[in-house]
Amino acid sequence: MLLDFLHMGGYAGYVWSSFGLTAAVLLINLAGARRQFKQRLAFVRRRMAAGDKT
Amino acid sequence: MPGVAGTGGEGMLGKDTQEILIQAEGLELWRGERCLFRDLCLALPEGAVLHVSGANGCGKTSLLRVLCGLSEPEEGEIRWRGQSIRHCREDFQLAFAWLGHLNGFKAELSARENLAFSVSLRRRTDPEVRNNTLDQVGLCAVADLPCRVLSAGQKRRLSLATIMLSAARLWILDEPFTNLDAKGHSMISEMLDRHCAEGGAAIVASHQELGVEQRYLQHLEMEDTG
Amino acid sequence: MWKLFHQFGSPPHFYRLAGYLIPWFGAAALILILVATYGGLVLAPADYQQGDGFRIIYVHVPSASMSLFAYTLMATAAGIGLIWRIKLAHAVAAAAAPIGASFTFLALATGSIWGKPMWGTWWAWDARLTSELILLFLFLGYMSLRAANDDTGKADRASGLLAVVGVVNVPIIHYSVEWWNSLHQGATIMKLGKPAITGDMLWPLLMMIAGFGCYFATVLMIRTRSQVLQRERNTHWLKEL
Amino acid sequence: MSGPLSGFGVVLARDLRLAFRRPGEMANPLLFFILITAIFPLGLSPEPELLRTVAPGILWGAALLSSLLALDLLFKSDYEDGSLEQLVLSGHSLPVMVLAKTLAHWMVSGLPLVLIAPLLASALYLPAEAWGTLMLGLLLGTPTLSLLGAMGAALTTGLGTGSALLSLLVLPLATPILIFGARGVDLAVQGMDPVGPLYLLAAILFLALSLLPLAIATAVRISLD
Repeated sequence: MLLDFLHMGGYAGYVWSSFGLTAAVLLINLAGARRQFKQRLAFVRRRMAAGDKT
Repeated sequence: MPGVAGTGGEGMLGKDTQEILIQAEGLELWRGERCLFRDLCLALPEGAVLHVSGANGCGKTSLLRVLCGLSEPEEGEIRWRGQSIRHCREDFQLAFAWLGHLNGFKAELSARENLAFSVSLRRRTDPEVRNNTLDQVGLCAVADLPCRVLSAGQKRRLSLATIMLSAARLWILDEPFTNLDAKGHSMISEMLDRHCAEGGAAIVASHQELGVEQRYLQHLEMEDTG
Repeated sequence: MWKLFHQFGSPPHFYRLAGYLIPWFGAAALILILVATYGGLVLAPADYQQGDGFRIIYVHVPSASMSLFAYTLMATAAGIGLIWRIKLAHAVAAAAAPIGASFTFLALATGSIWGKPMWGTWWAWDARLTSELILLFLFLGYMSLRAANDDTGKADRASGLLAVVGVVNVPIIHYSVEWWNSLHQGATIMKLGKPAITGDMLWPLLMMIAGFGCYFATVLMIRTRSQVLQRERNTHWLKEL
Repeated sequence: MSGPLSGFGVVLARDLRLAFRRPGEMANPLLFFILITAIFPLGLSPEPELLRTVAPGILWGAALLSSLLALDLLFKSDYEDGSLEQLVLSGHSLPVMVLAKTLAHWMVSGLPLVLIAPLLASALYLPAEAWGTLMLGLLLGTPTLSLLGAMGAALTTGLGTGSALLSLLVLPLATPILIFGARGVDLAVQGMDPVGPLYLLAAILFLALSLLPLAIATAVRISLD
């Protein structure tokens, strides 16, 4: 049963590549956003800790 | 932070009768991560010259660009004769003349054509008025040559001619003395004296002394926060 | 109303609110997308014409609609930022751009993958795909203009203006491409039309769109927070981070 | 000497005088237009039947690219010598003066394209009855291209990124003009009535004339900040 589910009526390659690509893009986007946020937060904290007069 | 300006010589007509031409409160401007100035206030009455001085990179030019509305300050309000410049942009711009680092002339056009164009943007003047102003600044001989062949000093004198003819109440000059010889220097001092005598005002950013009479002069020292 | 608008517009308030909402939206997005995927791949019957190949619709249509939604949101935020000079609005616009661009790329990629079995080629000048391609260029133009400006304030306003002008043009571009495409009549079979959608084919699609929407909100809030930190200068509330 | 249109004439006269002071620079868009149209037959084939079918696309594509070519200089020289600041601070309505500058630029770079189009159309075997539609379409389309390009130029003036970024910003927005223009000529070639696309081109032109000067003025203020 699992096999013909994976087979996707002959369109396996197209359907799974589409869903795989979608999952990849969504995850990359999420990870990139979180990493950028972490970096920016660290930078702000460092600047605050340095307490330079602004 | 640079404090309140407007200290210095008493105005000619006594403080209260003079109308405050340009007033600014709480001006704040940043360049990237650096704060150029904060809570800067100034009030300039008619018949006064505000000499803005300070080290290089302390924000003199930026302050002048903010005052004439070219740059947006982070915080703060600028009022021209009591009205915020955001609401009276047109009459504010017609009432002041701006001289920046760049002279604002097209290299292809001749001095005469350039002067005619810049003045015609502000008021209608007939040719001989323009000609004797060109004579006054010593450009009569080269008036018909394209500006690209003029020396830097001559170009600066051409922009001074535009300022003279602009009939603007407030002059905002950024380093007017650059490239000028001693004669040019004294010409500017006389111009400023005459301008104040007629009830005009000026904000001048410069490293050199303005050579203006003490009673007109006011100082604003910009601290270097670099 | 103005007080709420202003209060919500203040960066510290938004920063804390976003921090609170992000996990909730993230969880909602995850659940919706997983259930919709299950619904689309397993429960929905195969299309009589395109067989199981049509299931790509469950990723293509949501990302296409998200790409358009992202551009509109970006332009609206930029417009608010330009008119009322609210820095938070510019931060939202700056945050929405990369997400919108990736959704547009996704829509293009899944569209051409879907097109392969239908038309035999990876790319056919189908009206919707061409509009999506032009939308991608609008996003890339926005982001490269923003990157070319080093001062954040100028970058916000310059790219904001471009977005506002762009959003006025998007419908014009869309209809001109439709018109261009419909000229040579043979296009009807090639049209990437939605196959007839019935009940149990439809709900997974709607749920997937909702899931993508929640995902979009989550990543938008994360990116906006970092944009806010980049723009924020008065230090008092930054100290408690 | 206020009045909303007072700045218009002065700026237009100055810009035209400036353009005629350097005729060489003026010819660039025209030469570029001829060059591109000459390249395609070399790339394709001299066979009249093929050229006739692709002629509308080539002519309109070449017109689009050559009108963008000269645009990134529109504000650059004024930005670098400081006269842009003087214009912004002159007290006159900036959108009107910016419109004057764009009109001057169009008269120098867009109008010649319209005049020379029939010559190139004949080189591509385009039938004579389509020339009218081609010229009318270009007459309605090139001003919009100049306005869109002027906004792109104003946005990228201070950045020194040259015309690459300008084209990336403007071309996507210019696609409807290319589509309606080329399709109009195509319909004319097939003997059908091309009035539909021409009306649409005119509609886009009036939309651009009314909204874009405001956007260009804002863009100039932003890049001068």
